Amino acid sequence: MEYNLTANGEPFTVTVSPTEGDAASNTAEAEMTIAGNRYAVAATRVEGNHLHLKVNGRGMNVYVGEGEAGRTVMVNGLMIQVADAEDAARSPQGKRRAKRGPQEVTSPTPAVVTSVLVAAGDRVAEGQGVVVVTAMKMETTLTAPYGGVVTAMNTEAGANVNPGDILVEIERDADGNEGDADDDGQ
Amino acid sequence: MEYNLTANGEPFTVTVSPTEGDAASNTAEAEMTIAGNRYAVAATRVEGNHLHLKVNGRGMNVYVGEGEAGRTVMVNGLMIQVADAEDAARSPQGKRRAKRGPQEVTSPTPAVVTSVLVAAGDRVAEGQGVVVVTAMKMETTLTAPYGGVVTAMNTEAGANVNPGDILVEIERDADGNEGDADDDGQ
Amino acid sequence: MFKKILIANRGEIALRIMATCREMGIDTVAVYSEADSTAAHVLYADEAVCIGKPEPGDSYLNMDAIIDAAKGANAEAVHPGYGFLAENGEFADRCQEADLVFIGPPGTVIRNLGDKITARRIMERAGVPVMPGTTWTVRTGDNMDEVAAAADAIGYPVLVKASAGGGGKGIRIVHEPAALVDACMAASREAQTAFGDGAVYLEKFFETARHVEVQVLADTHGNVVHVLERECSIQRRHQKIIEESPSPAVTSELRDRMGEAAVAAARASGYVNAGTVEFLLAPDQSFYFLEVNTRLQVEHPVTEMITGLDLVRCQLDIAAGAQLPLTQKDIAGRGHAIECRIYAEDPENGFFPSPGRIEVLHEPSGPGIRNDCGVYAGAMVPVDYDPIISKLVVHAETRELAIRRMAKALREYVILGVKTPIPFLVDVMESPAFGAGDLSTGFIDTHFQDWRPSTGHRDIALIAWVMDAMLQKPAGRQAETESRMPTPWETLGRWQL
Amino acid sequence: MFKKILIANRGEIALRIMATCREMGIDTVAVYSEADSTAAHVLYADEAVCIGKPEPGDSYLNMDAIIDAAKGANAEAVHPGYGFLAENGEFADRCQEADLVFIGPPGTVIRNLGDKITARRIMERAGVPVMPGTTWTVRTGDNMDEVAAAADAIGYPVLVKASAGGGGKGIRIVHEPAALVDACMAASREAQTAFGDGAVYLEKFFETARHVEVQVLADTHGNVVHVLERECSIQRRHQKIIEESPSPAVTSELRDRMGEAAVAAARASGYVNAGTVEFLLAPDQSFYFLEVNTRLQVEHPVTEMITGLDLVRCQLDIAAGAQLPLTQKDIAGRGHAIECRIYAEDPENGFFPSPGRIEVLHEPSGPGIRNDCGVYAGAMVPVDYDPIISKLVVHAETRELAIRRMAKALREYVILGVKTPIPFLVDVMESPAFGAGDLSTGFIDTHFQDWRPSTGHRDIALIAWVMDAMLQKPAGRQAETESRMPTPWETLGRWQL
Repeated sequence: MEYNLTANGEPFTVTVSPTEGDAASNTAEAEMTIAGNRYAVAATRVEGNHLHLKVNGRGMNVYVGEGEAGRTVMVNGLMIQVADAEDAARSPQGKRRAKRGPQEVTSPTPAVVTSVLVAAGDRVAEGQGVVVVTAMKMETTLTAPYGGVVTAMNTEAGANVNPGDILVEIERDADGNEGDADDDGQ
Repeated sequence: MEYNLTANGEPFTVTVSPTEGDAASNTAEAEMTIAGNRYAVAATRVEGNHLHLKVNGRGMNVYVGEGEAGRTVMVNGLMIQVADAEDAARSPQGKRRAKRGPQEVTSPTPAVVTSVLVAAGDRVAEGQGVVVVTAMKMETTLTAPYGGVVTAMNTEAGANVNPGDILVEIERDADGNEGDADDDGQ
Repeated sequence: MFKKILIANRGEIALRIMATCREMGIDTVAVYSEADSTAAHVLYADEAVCIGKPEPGDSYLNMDAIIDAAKGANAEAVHPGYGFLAENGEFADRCQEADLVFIGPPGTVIRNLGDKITARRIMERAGVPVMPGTTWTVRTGDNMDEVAAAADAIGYPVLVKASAGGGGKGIRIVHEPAALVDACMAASREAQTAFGDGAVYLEKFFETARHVEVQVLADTHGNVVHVLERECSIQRRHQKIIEESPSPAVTSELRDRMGEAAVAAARASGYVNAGTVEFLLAPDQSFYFLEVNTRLQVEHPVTEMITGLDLVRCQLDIAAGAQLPLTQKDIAGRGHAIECRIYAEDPENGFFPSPGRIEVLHEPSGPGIRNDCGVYAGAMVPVDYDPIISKLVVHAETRELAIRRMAKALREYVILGVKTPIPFLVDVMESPAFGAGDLSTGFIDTHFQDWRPSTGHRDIALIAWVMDAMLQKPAGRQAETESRMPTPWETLGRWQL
Repeated sequence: MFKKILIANRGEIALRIMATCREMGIDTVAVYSEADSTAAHVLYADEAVCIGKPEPGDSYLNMDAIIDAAKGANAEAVHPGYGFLAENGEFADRCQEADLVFIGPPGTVIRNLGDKITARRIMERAGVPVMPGTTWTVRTGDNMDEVAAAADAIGYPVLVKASAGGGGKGIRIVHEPAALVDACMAASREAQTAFGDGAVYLEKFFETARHVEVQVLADTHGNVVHVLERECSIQRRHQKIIEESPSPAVTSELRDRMGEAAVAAARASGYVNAGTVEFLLAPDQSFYFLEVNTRLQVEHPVTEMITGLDLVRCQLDIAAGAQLPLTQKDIAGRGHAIECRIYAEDPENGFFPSPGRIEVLHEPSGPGIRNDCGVYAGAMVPVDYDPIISKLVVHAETRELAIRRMAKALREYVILGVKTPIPFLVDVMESPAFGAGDLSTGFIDTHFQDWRPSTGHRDIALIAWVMDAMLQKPAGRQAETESRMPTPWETLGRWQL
């Protein structure tokens, strides 16, 4: 069978041939292929979020928790977002990640707006500060993700804002290149 | 309301007047009386087996796990067996504990019998070795809990035995005092 | 010694202080805001008093509530930890007025050293080298021409710093005259918000300087020693993230000189208790006084690891009036210690805070590993405070071995539910630049400007996702072993009798 | 340095060795019996090989299977840990024959020192003081008159010891002639079972002696140093339970003399790698050679804590042919370290093993606390092996402070599911006798013969029972956050495709 997944936003097809499993001992074995690499996998759920994997004979401990639009897998000091590709496509967070860097003006955490630096009708350059927010005593300037004209300012000083709230709407300049050549997998 | 409990085998009556509780936040408050001492208690279940108690204003962490015929409570480096008094009375372990020291010849852990040192009809003194068992490579001699005459030897060298198996039956001497003056609460 | 003290702080540092108190038989009183009613420091304390709403001004900065809590609990002393009221002279005074021993220097000393200009004057008089900079402050509305002239005299780049500052707040680097006014305004605004005082001043900025600080201990009998240095050059957002001792740049001879300067600084300011004299160390080995942190530092464990001392115990002994039990010659470092600060923050997104609930927590352990942790699995990292989770500290025979130990410990540290800089810190530990000890305050910008997490283990993560889906979720050991009938209480919602 | 080694052991010591390997970039191969397929050491290793049935003879003592596993995995060396094959000369030889480096001394050295009689002769020749005792062995069926005469000559009490012994097995104390024959038979039988060799011998027994041992390190280039002493007097069932360094009985002058004797013992026996020379220290400060443990000791961490060395790293470096990086004058202790062994055992019932599943595990942590742990919550302590759970080790400035730190750490250590000696160890730490440092191998019999757990906190336990019943059992965070549909896999039982 095939799973269409994304890892940190990049799509992968995982072909899985389960070979053995035992619900009582919480173990399963499977053969998998990812991007041409073949893996013989044996897994045991040690407890809750902790799985022990044996991948081509090598043991490792992985922890699988709730993530943005999917799961967060922690392995060997790395934190990797893995999601069903369709779920990931639906999530703005997933989309954002897939494009490396924010494409919208939104606060990364619940925050309070300190000041707004532009108004509707203003022309902004890519990287220009548009809104200043503060959270946990730390002031951060949100910048324009691309050059263009501000079509709407959706917030004001003192407002409480949340991740995903589009604070400033900007109409992209005609030469703006949405699908630039970034390698999405980084 | 009243709970009839045992702590390490000793019986206690706990009078409880619940005052407040909240299932959502997993907190409850109550007033209790134990042996004349009054306690104002606030409790929070932090996770699984871990409760935080505030007893007359003093905070402490207690852990409540499965125990012999009840629960094992770990608090401040102490492990205390707490049980419903009726359950405890039914359990041989509870009975044993209540009398300080074994009253039966049984192995405290799964073990293999190395040798039997007495036979049916033998007279034994209190503390005399009757059966030698080995477990985890450690040899231990089980002794007679009181003086008397061996009426039955229920095991033999090489046998696998379990806790609760009565290995030797001994008829107590007439002057044996089953309910001796021990303070059971030690 | 005190029988009971109040700890006017939260998180890992409150727990760190309580650990030593418990060993010394001192009862601890925690204070907490409504956001922290089940925080780790509340669960660990012998007593706990709620002092107000989540907003720091209503709780952890609320002097009235804290002093009332201490008096109400019959505490004899107050340990302020770091941050919050730790460097607030008024709080120290008010403790004293309320007959509570403040575990730190006297209020006047805190005020003198807390005002950067006054501190600078004290140091100049004591012969401690200071940075070129202004000896007057700027506020919104001041004449900016004068400021510009001063910046020109100092020479760009210059640093704009809050006079009442600390913790990286109210700081701006200015590379060219055109940016000066905006930077002063932003720093002033941030300072006003953070400290209630918008005064800022200018200082020379070294592009590649190191941040090296010296721990001092001073008792009430006039004895002062230094307890070696810590290098804290690696910072993001002007806040330290990796600290170590000894500094790879400090020779034995330089250590003696910096130590003597730190002791002179402490003596000149009438210092008492544990404090830290921060220096900027230039590439030519010249060093300049930056400021005195009049409190226990976040990074004090690296000093504890290499000296074998318990600095909190030293603080308590000094506050109780004891003489220092050691002289300068008794103090020697052994091996090498490194600390990494583990915050709930997103290293891919400018280290922006990532508050939330800790879903999974597995702390690393083993020889030479210490993790001063302020959370537990299931605990919240609230949005209201500095999002520190823990300080991971290692000690080994040499710097090279300590780096390897730290990399291993980081790789075995599991935190899910919030983002952490662990993947970033692993890459720093394993980088040739860090290994070479070639550190500066610009280290991250120089070597990790465009850091992205490694794509290694991506296949393993995909495999983990599939196997996680394939393996049954256990109901949990709790449920498995649970066979008794539910009690009537368990079927109730909220109730009151 | 090796790229990959096999660890021929299990539990906490296998994990301890793997921790250092991981820092050094050495891949680890675990071996495990069928009882240990999800044991902590198996989960932690880079590779793991099942070597047989639970019975030790079929698995952890199965030389063929272990050597096959090592060769099959392309390991270059084998670390035996302690126990099992660690002091088996044949195993060392067979590793060498299979082109595997045995991380320990050569087989001949193990054999010479493992035979108590041979060891005694080596020590006598080297001028190391030895105990009065027999230089010949007794077996079942030997002439007991000769044995009785020897015991009379030595003077009662005498100790009957297995010639091939260790770990407290095959040992009996005999106080009067009438008990001698039975004791010899019992010890011989136990020795036969444990070591496959029933030979026993007699030795003088000191009623109040201390057990003090000296750590040595010897490289393949003829360099030998001692790494200070450990006091291990506190034993139950002739097995150590509390160890510390330095010994409260050892003066600087005595330390030098015992250290020199230990180095002489190592040189005389051609010793290589880490080893421990055990001495009996009499009340008059005279000391007598007991035996050499030709392996890493259980209690090695106390030495690591006070010296800052990683003894496993030293072992690996020596086995790889490196020169010792330090000389005798580089080795100095700092502060005081104590170790408590945490077994699954019942302190109220003669410390009898208490195997089972670990239900709850909260390890203590904090400054100066190290817990070398071999289990996790949910893991089994199988009935088949030595039931050690962990070694809790503390380090502080002085013995008094280390004792307080240990008492606190013990009180914060939560293990449910099996019995442990934690309540007993707390009482020992807080006893005047231990505090006074007045230790001997009879310490427990003298001071804790009729130990019963304190009745303190009984009311708290009753309160906990009631509140536990009153508070709802949470379904667990896992279940709370779980909202997705079960996958088809989760509805299957055992399956095969």
